[in-house]
Amino acid sequence: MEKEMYEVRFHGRGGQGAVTAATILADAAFREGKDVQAFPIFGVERRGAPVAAFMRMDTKPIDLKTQIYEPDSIVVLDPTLLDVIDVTKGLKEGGKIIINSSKKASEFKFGKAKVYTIDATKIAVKHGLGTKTNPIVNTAILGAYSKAVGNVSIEAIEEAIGEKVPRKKEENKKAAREAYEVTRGE
Amino acid sequence: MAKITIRGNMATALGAKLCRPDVVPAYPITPSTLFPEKISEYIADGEMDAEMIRVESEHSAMSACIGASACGARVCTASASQGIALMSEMMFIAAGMRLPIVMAVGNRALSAPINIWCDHQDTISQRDTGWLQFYAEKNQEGLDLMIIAFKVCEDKRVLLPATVGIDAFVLTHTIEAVDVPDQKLVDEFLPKYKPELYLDPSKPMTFGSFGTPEFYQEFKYAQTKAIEKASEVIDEVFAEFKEKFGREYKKITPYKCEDADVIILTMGSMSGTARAAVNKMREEGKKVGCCKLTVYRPFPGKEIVDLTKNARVIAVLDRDISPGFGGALYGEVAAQFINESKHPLITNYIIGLGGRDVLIEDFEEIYDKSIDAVKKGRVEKPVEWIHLNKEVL
Amino acid sequence: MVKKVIYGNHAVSYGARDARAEVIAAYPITPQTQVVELLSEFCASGELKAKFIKVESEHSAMAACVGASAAGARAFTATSSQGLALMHEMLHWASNARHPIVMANINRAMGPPWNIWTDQNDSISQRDTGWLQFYCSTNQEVYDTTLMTFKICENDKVLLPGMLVLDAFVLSHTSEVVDMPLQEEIDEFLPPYRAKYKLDLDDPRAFGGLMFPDWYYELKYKQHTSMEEALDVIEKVGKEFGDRFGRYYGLVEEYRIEEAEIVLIVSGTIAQTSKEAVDILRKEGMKIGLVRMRTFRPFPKEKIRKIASKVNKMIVIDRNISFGSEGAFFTETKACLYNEKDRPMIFGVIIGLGGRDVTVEDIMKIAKKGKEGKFKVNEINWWGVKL
Amino acid sequence: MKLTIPEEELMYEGTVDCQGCGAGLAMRYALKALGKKTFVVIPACCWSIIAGPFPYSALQVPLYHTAFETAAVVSAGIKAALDMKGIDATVMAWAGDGGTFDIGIQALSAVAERNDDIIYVCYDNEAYMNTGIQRSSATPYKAWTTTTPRKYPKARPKKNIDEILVAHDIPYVATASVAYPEDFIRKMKKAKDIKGTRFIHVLAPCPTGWRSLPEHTIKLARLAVQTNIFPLYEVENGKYKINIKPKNPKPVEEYLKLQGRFRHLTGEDIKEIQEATNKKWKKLLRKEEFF
Repeated sequence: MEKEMYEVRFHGRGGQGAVTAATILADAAFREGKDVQAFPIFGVERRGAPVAAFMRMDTKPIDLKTQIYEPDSIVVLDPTLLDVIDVTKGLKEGGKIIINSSKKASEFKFGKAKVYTIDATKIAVKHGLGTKTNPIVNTAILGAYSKAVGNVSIEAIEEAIGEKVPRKKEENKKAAREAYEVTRGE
Repeated sequence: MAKITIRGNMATALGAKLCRPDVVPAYPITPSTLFPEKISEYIADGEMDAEMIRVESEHSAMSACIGASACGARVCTASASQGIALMSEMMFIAAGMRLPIVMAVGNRALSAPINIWCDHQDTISQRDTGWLQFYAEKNQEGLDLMIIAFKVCEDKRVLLPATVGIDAFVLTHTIEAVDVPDQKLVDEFLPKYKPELYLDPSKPMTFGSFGTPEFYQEFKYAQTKAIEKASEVIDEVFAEFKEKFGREYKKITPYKCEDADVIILTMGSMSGTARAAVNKMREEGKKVGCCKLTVYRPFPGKEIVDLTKNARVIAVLDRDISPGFGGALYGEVAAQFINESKHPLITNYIIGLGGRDVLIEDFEEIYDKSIDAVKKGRVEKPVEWIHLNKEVL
Repeated sequence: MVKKVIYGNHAVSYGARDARAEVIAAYPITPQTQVVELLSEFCASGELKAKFIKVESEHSAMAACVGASAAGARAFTATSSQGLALMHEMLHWASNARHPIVMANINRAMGPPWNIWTDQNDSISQRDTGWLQFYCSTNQEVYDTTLMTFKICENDKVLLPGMLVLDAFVLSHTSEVVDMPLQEEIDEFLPPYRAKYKLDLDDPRAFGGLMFPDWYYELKYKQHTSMEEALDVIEKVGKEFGDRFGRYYGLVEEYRIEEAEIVLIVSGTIAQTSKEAVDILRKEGMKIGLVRMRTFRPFPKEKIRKIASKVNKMIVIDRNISFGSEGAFFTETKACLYNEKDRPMIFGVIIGLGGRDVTVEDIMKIAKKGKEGKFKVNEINWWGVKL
Repeated sequence: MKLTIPEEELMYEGTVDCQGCGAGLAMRYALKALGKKTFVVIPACCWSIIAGPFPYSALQVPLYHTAFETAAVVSAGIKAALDMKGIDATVMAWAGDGGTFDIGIQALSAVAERNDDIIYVCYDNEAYMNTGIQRSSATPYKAWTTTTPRKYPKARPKKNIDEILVAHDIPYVATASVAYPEDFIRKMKKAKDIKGTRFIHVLAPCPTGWRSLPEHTIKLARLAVQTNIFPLYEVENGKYKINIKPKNPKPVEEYLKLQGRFRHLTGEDIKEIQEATNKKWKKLLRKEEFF
């Protein structure tokens, strides 16, 4: 069976907007005609604690209601998580990892996974998203996702931001676009 | 009609809003909290004209629903788990008073210990209270069933309350694409609630007074007849809904059951995964199908028999347990079949309690066990537990 | 040994006294009120050394019992109808948390309309909460069952709460002779409760904290299997009780089922009425017997299967109804027989809701109609509805 | 510098409370005061999470988690059992404002009326924070929550729970603040030595729900006292004593402006809140004078 379903896992800390990122990505994919699901890790969220969120999309209607165990790609909103948890757990062979980091992609090594980095914190601060100590990086990193994975267009992500982000819609769109432009793989 | 991506809680809140309720008493509880939040927002934004009562407990939430409904208002609320359990007493009263209240439920496990994740124990434990019970597989169904529930409940032949269950987190907190019906169409489908009997100073009446043994049984007889009648009304409303909105609902929806040796019976969100599992197993040549139960009360026993009687095994999945007996659904399915001419084997699997994920491989295991029963010609263990973690036992 | 003529309610109070309940928390409700009144007197007079918490609601009654039991005390309460329904949340709690609390429930119809007379809808509606349920049919049995329930529930293999159930007025307010053993004999039968797990300063633990899906499923499994193990414990305790005190109790009571072709399944005081009907019908030559369901949770599946394998017809008489389904005993009797090869035809009858009297004549008519196979199959057969 | 609070810690480090959580701090102080011979009962509230999921416990004393509305009466049940067993220990119910002001008030009132021998501590963060910031009857006038949107913020003042408890004629009622640990600990110790129902109401700022900075938690708790919004006082056998009387009370605006939940307030609103605060404070002064 040709696999058309595509699954993404987001890692962040409570308050950073990982759940919203999954929501925006789902909404963007939906705008491009896909059936979608997005959900948080079914746990109790606390500010600053590691959280995860998930997105599933398919060209066919999605029946599946299980959690996601083997994602096709992984998005890491907070680089400090890399020391705390195994973010690559279950990642499919040849999967992609998008990390919010000022480092070059080549500085990370996760088996056969292809790594992309984006300094989403810098971009978020530049566009006035969140505070310096607590930047909201979720829209910037989605721009990077669009470039790295390529199955959801940056235009759709911009539209979805317009729908799902309550405040600073334009700044968020700009952050996503900027990240999209500068994202590089290893 | 607009298609948007929203969480399950938002879907039931939107569904409620489209029904134009007059009064919404509610109390926050995980995972249903988004419901009162959204209703508050709709009212604040002028999108909804309703009285919201921010009560101090679920017992009071249901009591306020009862008061408002008795005055002829259209009423809804939302709750889950401990909240449902706390309002249990008042659920008997809502049903006995014949009040068409609709409650959205984020189906969640019961304490102790605290567990906020999905199972159906909270509403299943209210199966004897006289409420209609609907279970949604996806967010779209959550929204649609709110509208359908009001229409069924307010029907003069029924006049009973209903729960619309959406699974905790698996639906309540999951974003899915949902078609939101036009308000105009909903208004046509569900006109204003106009009860014949309600508390009215110009026609003073007493509700719920003493019913001595001379009369009481007849009250309960009438209540039983009404919920039995609801079975027919649900079919009518489903048909009308399809005509108006294009989406089809059935009390029980079969999938690839015609030639199936094994039919898996499910409720709630796992029904989707069941279909995915059936597809996978069908490709492997296994003759398996599944049936999704959307209505649990009134119990659609005859429909279940009709759709499943030609299978060799019916595997009944319960996301609940009546300790010391088995799954509630299983008991009622087996009971329904006993005096029928066809006798498939019936097995019971307790699954997914307290948010244990229900996986495709679980359905494969259930299929294997069921086929095993066919080979042996009998069911050795009617109540089985799937994937027990032996290490923690 | 003391013999007294007492109300069914007072049989509960004496039972709780003689079981040496340590903490009692209860709230008055018709028709249970006499239970708490007499217990208050026992506590006040020092006949019973217990803490009696006079709570403000049934919800709090069960919550206080939960606290007391968690701290290792033998806890007791009694209620009825709406009171039981108000406890619902805490009933789940008590069972899931494995507290062997004992409660007497006086079977009273659920409102609305308000009705203080007997039917089983209150207790049947708690069948999914994980409580053992014993249905009594005489005041003697009420007293005896109070003692036995503590012993069963506190058994290490069980550790679950238990409910003994008696009919409103028909037992609760009816005087009958009750034989009460000496306290020393009872103490030997029922030694003090030593909780295996409890809140303990020397071994501080947290109880009931958030449990992730990784464990919760197994917890429910253990709750269910403990309930199943209780079947054996109930029989053993019933036998021990009989050996000591001369009155034997099992999971069910069989009455004249030898060579019976038709069997009535009944519970509560309807059983006493039905026994008379069976006697008369036997005289008339009908091969009829009776099975009284003493235990509803855990459901005595094997017992029922064994009995069913020998008869042609069963009539399940329910003084309760699950709206949108059937009588609870009917559904579950059918379900437990389903996968059996030899099973009788089964009919279900609903009778006596809200205290409507059930007579010997009613039962005889039901038996005859059932024998002729004139009841509807898989549908509710209402008895005595006036339309 | 000399430590002015007990050194002993009965709460483990690494709990999962949010950054700047006032409730976490409150428990730490409370247990320092009560010591090891304490049983803790926690109903549904943030602390049912903070105390740790199975199989963990954040506390070094026996802990029972219970249903939302039952903290008071489960504590009474435990105390009754301990009495029967001859165990002398303190039983402390530890509930949030939702579990105290709203859903738990019936059982709490009953416990107080019977004068059951327990300490009941309400850590008050002024909304249902565990479910994500819904209004409770402890939510202040005009505050935003998710069920009182900015367009229609809370229209009624905070319920005066302390006076409700005082009306029960229980031996001890006190308010406390995490910004005044010595005062809080002193009150907890005093409560420990009293028999009967003791009620302590501690203000516990919640950065998540108040939309404030985590580093402002203590500052806000202190400002609440210094502005007379949350006066520190105790009522022992009906006798009032105000513990802190700010010489020059700060304007309420200083307290309000640090919190996003009051962001929408107009000058008129603030004036109204100031007046209400002054009035309430005067009433309290009179009570101290007369009772």
